[in-house]
Amino acid sequence: MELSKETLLAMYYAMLRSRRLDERAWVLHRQGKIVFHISGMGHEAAQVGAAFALKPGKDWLVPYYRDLALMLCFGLTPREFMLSLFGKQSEASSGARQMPSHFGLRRANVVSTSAPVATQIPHAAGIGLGMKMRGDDAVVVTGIGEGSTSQGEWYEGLNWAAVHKLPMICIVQNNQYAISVPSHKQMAIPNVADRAAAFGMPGAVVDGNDVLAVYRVMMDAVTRARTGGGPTLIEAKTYRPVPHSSDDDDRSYRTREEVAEWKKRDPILLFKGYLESKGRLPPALNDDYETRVLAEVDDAQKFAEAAPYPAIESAFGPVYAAEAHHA
Amino acid sequence: MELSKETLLAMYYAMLRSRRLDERAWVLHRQGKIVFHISGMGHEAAQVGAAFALKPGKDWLVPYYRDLALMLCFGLTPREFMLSLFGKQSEASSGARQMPSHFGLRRANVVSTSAPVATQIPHAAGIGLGMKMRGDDAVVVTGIGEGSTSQGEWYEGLNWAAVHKLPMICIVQNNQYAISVPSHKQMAIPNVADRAAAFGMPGAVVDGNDVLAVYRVMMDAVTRARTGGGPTLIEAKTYRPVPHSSDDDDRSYRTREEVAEWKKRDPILLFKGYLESKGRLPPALNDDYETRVLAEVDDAQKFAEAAPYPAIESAFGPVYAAEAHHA
Amino acid sequence: MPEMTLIEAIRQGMDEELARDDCVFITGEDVGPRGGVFRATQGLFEKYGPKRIIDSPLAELSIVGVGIGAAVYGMRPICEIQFADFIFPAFNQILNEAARMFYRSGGEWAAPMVIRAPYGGGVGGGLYHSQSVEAFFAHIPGLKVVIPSNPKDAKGLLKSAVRDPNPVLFLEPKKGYRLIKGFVPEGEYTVPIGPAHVSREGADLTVFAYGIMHYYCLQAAALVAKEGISAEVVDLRTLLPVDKAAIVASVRKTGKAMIVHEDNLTGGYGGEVAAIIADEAFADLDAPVKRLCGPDVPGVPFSHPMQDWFMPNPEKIAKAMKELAAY
Amino acid sequence: MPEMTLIEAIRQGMDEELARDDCVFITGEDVGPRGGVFRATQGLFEKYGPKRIIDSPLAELSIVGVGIGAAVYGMRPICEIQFADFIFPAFNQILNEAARMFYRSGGEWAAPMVIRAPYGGGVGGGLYHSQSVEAFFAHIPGLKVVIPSNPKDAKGLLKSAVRDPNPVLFLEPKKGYRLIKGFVPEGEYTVPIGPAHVSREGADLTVFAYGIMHYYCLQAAALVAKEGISAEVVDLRTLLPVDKAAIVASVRKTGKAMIVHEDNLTGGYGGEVAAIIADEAFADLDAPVKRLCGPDVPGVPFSHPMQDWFMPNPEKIAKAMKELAAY
Ligand SMILES: Cc1ncc(C[n+]2csc(CCOP(=O)(O)OP(=O)(O)O)c2C)c(N)n1
Ligand SMILES: Cc1ncc(C[n+]2csc(CCOP(=O)(O)OP(=O)(O)O)c2C)c(N)n1
Ligand SMILES: [Mg+2]
Ligand SMILES: [Mg+2]
Repeated sequence: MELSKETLLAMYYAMLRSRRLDERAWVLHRQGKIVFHISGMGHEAAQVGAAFALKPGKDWLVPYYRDLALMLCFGLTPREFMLSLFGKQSEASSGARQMPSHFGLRRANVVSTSAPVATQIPHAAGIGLGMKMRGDDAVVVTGIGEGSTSQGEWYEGLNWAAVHKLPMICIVQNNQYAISVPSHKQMAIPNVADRAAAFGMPGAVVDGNDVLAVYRVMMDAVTRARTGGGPTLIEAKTYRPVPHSSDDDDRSYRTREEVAEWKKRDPILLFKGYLESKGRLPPALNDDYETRVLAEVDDAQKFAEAAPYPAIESAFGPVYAAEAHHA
Repeated sequence: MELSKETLLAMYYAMLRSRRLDERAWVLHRQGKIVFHISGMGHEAAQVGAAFALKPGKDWLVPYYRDLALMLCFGLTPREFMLSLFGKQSEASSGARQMPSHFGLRRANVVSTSAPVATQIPHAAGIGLGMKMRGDDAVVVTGIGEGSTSQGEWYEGLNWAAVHKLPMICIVQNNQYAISVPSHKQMAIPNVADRAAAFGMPGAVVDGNDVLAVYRVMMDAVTRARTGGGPTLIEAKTYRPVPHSSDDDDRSYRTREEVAEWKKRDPILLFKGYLESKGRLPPALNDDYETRVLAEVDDAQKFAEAAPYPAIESAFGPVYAAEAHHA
Repeated sequence: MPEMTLIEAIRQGMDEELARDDCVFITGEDVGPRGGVFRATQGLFEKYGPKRIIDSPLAELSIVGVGIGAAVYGMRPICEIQFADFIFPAFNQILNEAARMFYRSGGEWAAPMVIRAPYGGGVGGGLYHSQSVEAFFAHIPGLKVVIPSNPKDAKGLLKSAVRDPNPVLFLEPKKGYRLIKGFVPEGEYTVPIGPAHVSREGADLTVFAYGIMHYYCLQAAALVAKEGISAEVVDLRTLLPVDKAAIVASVRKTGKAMIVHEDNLTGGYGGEVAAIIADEAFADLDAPVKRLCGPDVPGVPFSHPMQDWFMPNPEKIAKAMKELAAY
Repeated sequence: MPEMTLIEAIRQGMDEELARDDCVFITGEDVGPRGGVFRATQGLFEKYGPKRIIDSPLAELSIVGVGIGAAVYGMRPICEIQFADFIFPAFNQILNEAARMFYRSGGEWAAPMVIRAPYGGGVGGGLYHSQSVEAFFAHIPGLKVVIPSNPKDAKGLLKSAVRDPNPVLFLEPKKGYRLIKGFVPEGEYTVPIGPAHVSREGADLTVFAYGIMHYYCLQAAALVAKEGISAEVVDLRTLLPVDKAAIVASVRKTGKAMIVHEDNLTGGYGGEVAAIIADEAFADLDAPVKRLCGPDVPGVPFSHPMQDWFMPNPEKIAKAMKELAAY
């Protein structure tokens, strides 16, 4: 389980790429160029650590709206993400019918997601059930926030996974808040992962700002899932350094000091420090990465800005799939 | 916590009364006199043990359909129960609008219940919230089957109780089946009470066929609830010696041997044996009880048979409560 | 052509689809060894085994939600909801997830699945075992809603539903399960989802209905025929998408229209049919558009005199037909 | 009479009811320190404290279910659903529990509570932050459904809703929150639940609407007035119970009717209004009954050209008015 230098740097690059793209979205919103952004900032380690334990193309993903870094690892391109921010034609997840970050990517086994939180959890269980029926040794992973684990949907979905020992992994990204609501108003326990016992599946708490720690916990879970050992509940403890979305103002519910404190533990900062300390990331390489990422992000923005809006007709439908769709 | 002889005998009588009334309902169904019965048989110890730890008139109950013995302890009369079996006028829980065993009794703080399982759990939490807001040192108790704990409603209701430390007790009557579905198809854990950890509340498994054991566990929970210690999840392990309801045939899903084995552990038999062994229940007293119960049940049946059906007009409504209703 | 009951035809339809396509599986409460509480799946567990006939946990939202996941993965689930009254925990999954999957993903994903549920009153089921739920679902673009009125259609429509690449809600008039008998073609056939069916030609007025009310309407039409009234009866069969052309064509011919359903009047499906007529067949209308529906009370009462008051029946329908004909 | 926005009027209504009756409390997601994501509860947490302004777990079914329990206990909850799109997890509780509590208990129990939810499109919210949900609820006897179109009504109707002994669904046109301004009487007043309101008298045709569509209809009526068309505008305000008399009276007068809503056409509330007219005002009808509604696609698309296509607006309404007037 020693990771190669290449892999470590690929992880770092994946985190950086997600971050810079995300930051650009905030800028675009401030500039009034886009109407909405919901961010994955701060969650990059949790997501990239998870992604690197998976086999995109084989494994399935049922993401949630913060999973930008995970999506990029699964093959979403920055151009595609930008199209969704601008609501432009041919947007990959929905044809610009959905708001940004309502992810989905058929070619990568990423199922279309909606806004009502936790609805995706039973879907993940159903995919796992299908895998088991077909003897497919793939794994299905689903992401969710800690607040959304208060929903009955989450409970029921995990219960199915446990009863049928499905190859499913639920990654709870516990960033301590559900919009303004702190987690102690959601639950009377310190760790969501403690709920694993209620289902009869293993649960693990991991530092969600430590990409390697997440990777290790995920590898255990993936191995278990792929070899018939059933589901795992992983809780990655992290923090959202920005407001809930571009519509939010977080000053009413948390102090600036708290935010500043957590920013010191920024997952990219931490991983950069680690790589530097191991001599794996000389300043020149980092600059190189930043340049590459910037070019990607600039290109994506330009592409999306230049892209046309969808034709009105594309709103008409089809509403129903045609007979041959899933033949 | 030593129970007086009177109390012990009152418990026994409560169990016997529920049982004989219940048995009569089965007879009436076989005779074609009533269209439906769902039974509390086998659950009498769990319910009577719980009831004796409560203060009817002060405490609140949100029951489920098997809670006949609990209802009788809360003041439902055999006549009232019989009216519901026959769907006769002035039936106490619903005016004969609901099927039998959809309990409710305003005068006794027993909230009206419906058929969709687990919907009552958030209601119980809401009642507990009201008690806390008002500074009422009452307790709210709710009953449910183990299968129904698979519902998100159950999870969400208990979560509220835990987060707000509500004076609520949930008694799961685990009779091992949800109609035909054995509990290992509901959950991948042996005890529902183990789920208490997911909420951050105490959980207790108790032999549901041992009325005194249930009473003791309940007393702890009631004391905790009444003194601000918050909710408790109690799981009473028991068995349903009869089919799910008069519409069911249990031969397709369990062996006659299994049923016979459990009947040896019938809660009334067990408690009778205990009382006899302690010299508390001489045969004459038992005969006396049987005679009294029989008279009550006969009277109730006669009363209900003679009662008129509701006037058609009583179906019309009112559909909406009038302004003054809850003034 | 063997004669069989409605439920036998449904069972046969499922059996044939299970045999035809091993992606098809069934899940729901008690569908396994018990064969369903109405026996719709009787014998299928023995024939297809526990991997394809799956007793679910007692949790409707996840029965549907897991079904959706399996469907997007490539399976063809048939999800049984034990009573239509209990479908509402799954309402969010049906409306926000299954029905919107195709459109929201720009046609990339779809959720081909059948949700079967017995519905309707007149069975002594009271408020919670008698509900008609079609109107809630006939307002969900992306979903198809089908209600058969006879064994031939039931089997043929069910087979179409299983093969349909969209989610189909298949509502079964449970009072008709054993009451309604009819001849079913031997060998493979399907009945298309979409077209309504003129089941009795007439000249004086048209009555639109579905399910068991259609069965009653035919009886009522026979009753009024003796008095010289020629009623056309249209079996809507598919409620969504609605067969506007068939509705309009019949009213163009007869000039008078009446809709019958047992569901509550206000906001019921009859409103949509009446609205279509009042718009598109206005010039041909010779009389007010009439609706004979369940009254606006919150459910079918249990006690039989009240139940009889609630339910439309051939006599009530015939009376309304006569009044309309006399306009 | 101070001028204020729709949302200010709603906030003021809640504030006054909280001050008037200490049984009134508010719960929902982010209603506390954050003051609600739309700021409807801004300042109330500071004023009434955490016991009466309760941040709920992220779980709508229990927000409503707990509200029901509190209501039967004697409290007067106001439950906020953050977006109407997210009300469906609570559908079972609203339909099967709150709305049926009074009737099913033979009038013994009731669930007096208000469920507030912002609804509607035109706000760049895509499929899941734009939904109109009224039709699903206007088919539930026992529930009241209210939609205000202006600040005065909003405050007065909300106060009536809080005092109503029944469950009231209070749907707020969120696009109008800050757009719609108006004068609100000083001091205590209420607006009764039930009666529709003729907001503009006219002679040539009647247009029925509610919420922001009513606001648009008034604008459209002003537009067509310039072309000599006299449109009567009726603000339905209470959708359930429906004010049949007002609907019929207006159509008797004008002879032509049109219903406008942004909710999908098929199965929408307009069908009920049209059906009432086609039955009870048939003899006075001079033209087909028209509906101008959201198209039958599974949601309002995000990208703005498609959103504009979806939404009715004053120009589209004026055009339809002219066509109807010319019939
Ligand atoms: C069913 C439902 N209710 C409410 C919302 C509105 N909402 C969107 S995100 C959110 C908070 C989610 O918090 P959490 O699950 O902790 O995830 P995070 O955003 O913190 O990653 C809420 C309340 C929603 N999308 N769905
Ligand atoms: C939401 C819902 N789904 C299905 C049913 C049908 N049903 C009634 S009782 C029951 C089994 C309940 O099992 P359990 O919770 O173990 O209670 P028990 O009857 O064994 O006491 C089922 C499936 C229902 N009443 N409500
Ligand atoms: Mg969070
Ligand atoms: Mg059970």
